Amino acid sequence: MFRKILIANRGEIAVRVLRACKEMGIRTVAVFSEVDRKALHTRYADEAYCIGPAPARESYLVIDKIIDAAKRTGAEAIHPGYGFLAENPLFADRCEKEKIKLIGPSAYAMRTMGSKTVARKTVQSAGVPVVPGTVEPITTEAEIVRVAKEIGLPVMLKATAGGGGKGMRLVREESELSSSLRMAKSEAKSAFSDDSVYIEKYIENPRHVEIQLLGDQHGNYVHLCERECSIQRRHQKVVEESPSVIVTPEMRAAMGKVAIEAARAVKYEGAGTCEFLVDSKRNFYFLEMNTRLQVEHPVTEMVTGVDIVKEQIRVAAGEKLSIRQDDVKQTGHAIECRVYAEDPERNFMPCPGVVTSLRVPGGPGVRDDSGMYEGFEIPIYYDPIISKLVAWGKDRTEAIARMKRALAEYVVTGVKTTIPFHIRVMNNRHFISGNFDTDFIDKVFFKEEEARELANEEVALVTAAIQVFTEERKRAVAQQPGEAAGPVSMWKYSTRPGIRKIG
Amino acid sequence: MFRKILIANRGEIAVRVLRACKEMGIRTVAVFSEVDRKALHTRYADEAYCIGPAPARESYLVIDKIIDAAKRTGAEAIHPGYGFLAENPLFADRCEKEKIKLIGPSAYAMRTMGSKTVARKTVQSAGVPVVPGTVEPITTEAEIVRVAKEIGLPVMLKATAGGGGKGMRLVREESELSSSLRMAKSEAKSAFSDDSVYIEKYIENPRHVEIQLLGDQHGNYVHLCERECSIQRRHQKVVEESPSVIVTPEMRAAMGKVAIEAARAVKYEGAGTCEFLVDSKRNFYFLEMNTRLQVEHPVTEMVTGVDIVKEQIRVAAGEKLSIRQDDVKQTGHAIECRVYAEDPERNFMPCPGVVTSLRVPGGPGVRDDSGMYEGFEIPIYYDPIISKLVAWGKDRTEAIARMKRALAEYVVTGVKTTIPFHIRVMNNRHFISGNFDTDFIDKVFFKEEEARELANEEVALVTAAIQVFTEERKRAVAQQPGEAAGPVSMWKYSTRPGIRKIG
Amino acid sequence: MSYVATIGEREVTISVEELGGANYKVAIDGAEHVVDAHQVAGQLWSILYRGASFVVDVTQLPTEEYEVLIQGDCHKFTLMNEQRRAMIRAGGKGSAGKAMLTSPMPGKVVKLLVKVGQEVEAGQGVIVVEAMKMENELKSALAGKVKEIFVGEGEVVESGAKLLLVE
Amino acid sequence: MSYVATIGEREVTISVEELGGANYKVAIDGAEHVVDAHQVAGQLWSILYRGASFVVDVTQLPTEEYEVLIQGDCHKFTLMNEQRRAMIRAGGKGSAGKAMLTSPMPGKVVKLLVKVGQEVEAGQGVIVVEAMKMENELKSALAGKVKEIFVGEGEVVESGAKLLLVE
Repeated sequence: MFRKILIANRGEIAVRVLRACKEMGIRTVAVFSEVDRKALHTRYADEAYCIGPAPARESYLVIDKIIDAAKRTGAEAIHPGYGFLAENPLFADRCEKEKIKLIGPSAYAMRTMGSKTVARKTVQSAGVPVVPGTVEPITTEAEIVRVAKEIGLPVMLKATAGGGGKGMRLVREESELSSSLRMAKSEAKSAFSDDSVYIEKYIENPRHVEIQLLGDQHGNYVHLCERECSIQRRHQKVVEESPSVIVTPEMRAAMGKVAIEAARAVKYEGAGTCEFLVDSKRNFYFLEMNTRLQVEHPVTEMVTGVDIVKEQIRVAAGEKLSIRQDDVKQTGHAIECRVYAEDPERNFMPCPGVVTSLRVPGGPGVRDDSGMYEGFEIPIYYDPIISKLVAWGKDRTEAIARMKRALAEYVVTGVKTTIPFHIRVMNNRHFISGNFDTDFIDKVFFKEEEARELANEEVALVTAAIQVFTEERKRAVAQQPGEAAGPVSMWKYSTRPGIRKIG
Repeated sequence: MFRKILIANRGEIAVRVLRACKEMGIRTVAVFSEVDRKALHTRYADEAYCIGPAPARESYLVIDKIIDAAKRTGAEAIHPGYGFLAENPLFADRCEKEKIKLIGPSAYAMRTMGSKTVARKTVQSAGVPVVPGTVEPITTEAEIVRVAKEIGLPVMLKATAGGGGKGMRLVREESELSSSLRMAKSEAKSAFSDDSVYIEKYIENPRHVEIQLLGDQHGNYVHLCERECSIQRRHQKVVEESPSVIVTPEMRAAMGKVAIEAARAVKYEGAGTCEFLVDSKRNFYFLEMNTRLQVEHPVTEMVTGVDIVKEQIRVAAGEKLSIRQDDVKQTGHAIECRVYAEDPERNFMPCPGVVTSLRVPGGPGVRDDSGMYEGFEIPIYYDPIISKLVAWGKDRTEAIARMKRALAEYVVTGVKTTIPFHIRVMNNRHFISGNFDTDFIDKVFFKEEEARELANEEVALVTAAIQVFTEERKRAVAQQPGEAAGPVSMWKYSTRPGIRKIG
Repeated sequence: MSYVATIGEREVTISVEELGGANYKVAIDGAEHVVDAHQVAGQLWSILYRGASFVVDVTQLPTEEYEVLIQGDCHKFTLMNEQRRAMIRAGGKGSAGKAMLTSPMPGKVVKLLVKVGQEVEAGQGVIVVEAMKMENELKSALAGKVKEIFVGEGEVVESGAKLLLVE
Repeated sequence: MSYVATIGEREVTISVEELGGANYKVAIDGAEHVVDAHQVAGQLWSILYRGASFVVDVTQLPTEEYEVLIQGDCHKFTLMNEQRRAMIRAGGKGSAGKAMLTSPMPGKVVKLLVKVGQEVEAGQGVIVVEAMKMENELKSALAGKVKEIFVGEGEVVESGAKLLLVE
């Protein structure tokens, strides 16, 4: 087993990997950008090295700097988390050259599956149904217009190197094609240092179901059943669950079998995910394979009891998978809500700032994978995910009830978060009945929720008035000469500090 | 199902019950003493009523006040938690008279099992082996000396109404008998308003194993397997786990069967626990039955997936048990560490005070059942338990590793806690190998751990010196005329507030 | 003391009188109640009001705006005492026919889509601001001419920073 | 600036010099290192020291005592700068042959087991203090005569309160 692992990531996923290493008795190295000196992952690791300025292109995405940190610290392996270099075959090549084990699949598997166009070809030739679209990246405006006419609108533009909704644009009108192409390419460039974009037919009302896979270096594969990720906003997953309400045991077995075949085709090693679109007749189409740990892996961990990160590490060290397919059981139901620093009342505008107070939910069946702390200044440079809240219940009803309870306990002040949004999703009748697709949030939910009145307005007003009243009185007392200033104020961060100006 | 439940308790257990009610959609009523106005349970409930001054005898133990609050709020049921009125048959009688459902067994079952002397007679007549000792309470010094001689030292003095180590004294020397009797009676009086004490032969090197039971009003019973609670300090459980390393499947079945027979003998309803002493030959002896929810119930919840508090509530409402014996499976391993506001470096002296900062562990497999918050002033009046940390792993090794990781993340400042003690237990070779008995902590652990050197002393000194250095510099800057006072201090609670003087 | 809260278009008057022991007599638009209000820490309050218990987080923004969090709902309003409100009423209002576009978040200006002097339509994209790896095309609130641009491409801006004036 | 820490019987000298950018040159008993020390919030520090990362919680007690928490271990010591230490050294020491018993915790005096003037042995129980439902029998540190009792039965005492003097 490795004695020391470097984690080439930040935020909640870096903390997640660090926790697995600690539990395995492996020494850890964090890398951090200049704005992340006080971040949780920096503090949590056994060693921590600064790798440059805030923008990811100057720190977390610079292969040389990561490799240098690994060599300086004697790390034998690197865990890339998700995003950043996680699916970059150049990084995999470089690690191999430097004889540092990258915890993940081979560069070959990354190239095949990472380029979504090649992946489509590969699995298609193995008989897996895929969504109609191009296999070559699109670069010019003329080309996109031509292909869109060919396969018919609506279409989806996707970054070839993409994932996590970055560099993705849905286009319904021909007039939007060129501006959407520009935006998608620009976002793809910024997120993945690669502006290749391809095009796919957009399937109406699909559900997004994916299969979690594990493979070792000895040709063993297991799947850990499915996750449903249809609750998306702007094509980005926001709520995930396992099991899916639409997946039958037969369908689960069939999807699992296909997913393992796809993995076997590239001698896949480590944790990966095959994503499928499922139409209203429960036909499933291969969408893409993610050759990394996913944001939503905790829901699978909670229903199967398998620690996916530890399996990744063991497999990377050459061990055989510790579980066989027969050992895998889905027990109960788990739901994850991604907490973003975004303002749900202002069209999910990113909302960086300082977390002035933080109260985290506890009690039975609740898991919080967080990258924040009280006093944390959420940087503007990175993905706005600040935490993932996961609830387990013996069935979906209990999981939803528990999630509602946990969300109500979860208080973050100083920045806006998606917590209020999630509470509304958990209370939504369509979500509760399991009746939704990937367009549900953007098309149905917001229309229904728009007119909603807030509860307890009277209490809000009264409390604010009392707070102002007590402050005014304190000030009045303090101004009276010869009198004591009153008890020591317990106030902290009583005004919201502004965002530090960056040079 | 009930529409409204009153929780006649405080601290972590009140919060635990409140969470279950929230998840079931039941409205909740908290009762609080004057020092608990800002306590977590007061804030967390839908309604909250003050029931008097801080001492429990003037608030949480006053039946009239609890009943009055229930009637005023229209609560249909009362959950007593553990301690306080939880095993008081007078309270059960009163609830029945007032037609308020007490969530727990009947007054008859409480009387039979609650008086440990009667309980011993009852189960003995059902063929269950019990520990030798008296069946009548002891009151005079002469009597205790006589009985101690009869059954032979060492003996254990126990409060008839007792539980949780309160009113318990081990006596090895005849000379200690009278002072121990006085202490035990006084503690029993203070904790249970009943100073009856009985005497039992003390079994050397026993392990403490207990069976969690559930019964409904329709004569159905299940057991949720065992918990091992041998890690005790001064006869009080501090670490619990499930499963027990010494319990074989046959033994589990036998103990479960006996426990269910004991419950059936008193038509037991709700959640209860049969405690056994297990000697080095794996013979087990009935010790007592606790007719309430136990502190350590979360470890059972984590390995069985059963929400014991919800089952209590459903059963109290007349529903049948939602599980049968065949449904009960122990999956993985769970460990609980009780976090007390005590100083492990000063012989576990209670350490009330203000929690000046609090960072709670997160991530996979960790559950925190807490009654504290940042700024919480731990009252001197009640049990010093402030939180229960529970870790689940796929096996005992993973559970221990995870608990170590979680304990290292758990930071409480302002008061001393037992967290450092638990870290040392988790690292102790005897604990890891499963080789311990109920005397382990007091007899073996402390001797071994005494000489332990603290790690990282250099870092501690350097950090404190830098803190003093920066403060001195800030003060120097502030004293220079005409200069700005520097950045706003982020310090909060920079000195430890003293304990409020009580009249 | 009397306060006026403004929620969207509505105005609500709240009076507060201290009764001692963390109890207050409040009246909302005339309806009186006694509130038991304990400040737990900083902006966190425990409120017993009309038979119910509430946990309330009050955040005061630099202006007299408040964001109040109760059970996951965020209430936004301005609140000030009556004297201060009278003072402000005496002052002027903002100018009409102009639209100042400000940045709704801290971020980086990625692209200016218009130039000074250019005619724009209402809803036309005028500037792209990136924050947290998402690009956001900001649109003009009204039709008119770009009067002034306050930022350049590549510039990092704070939330509320002036970006562009359309007249 | 130079500081002296006292841990039990040992003394350690620590010098601190600021290098800027949250870096400090420190020397412990002469051995020099550069420390990267960021104050995260209040008493919480993130320390990079000799190639390793530490999270450190520093609590200053009302005296010059410090309790420093690192990875679950609590380090206790006094620390002061050299001038202040020289000042204190110039002052006197506590008197010998007397033992002041103070309460190790806040609590309630349940029972006095001795009277003024009574002879006690070292280790003899003299007073019972209850806190959090546990009774704690406090013992005399030395043999001698009870000179004075400062509390009565039923009285609530703070941590560190004088209880009883044995001479």
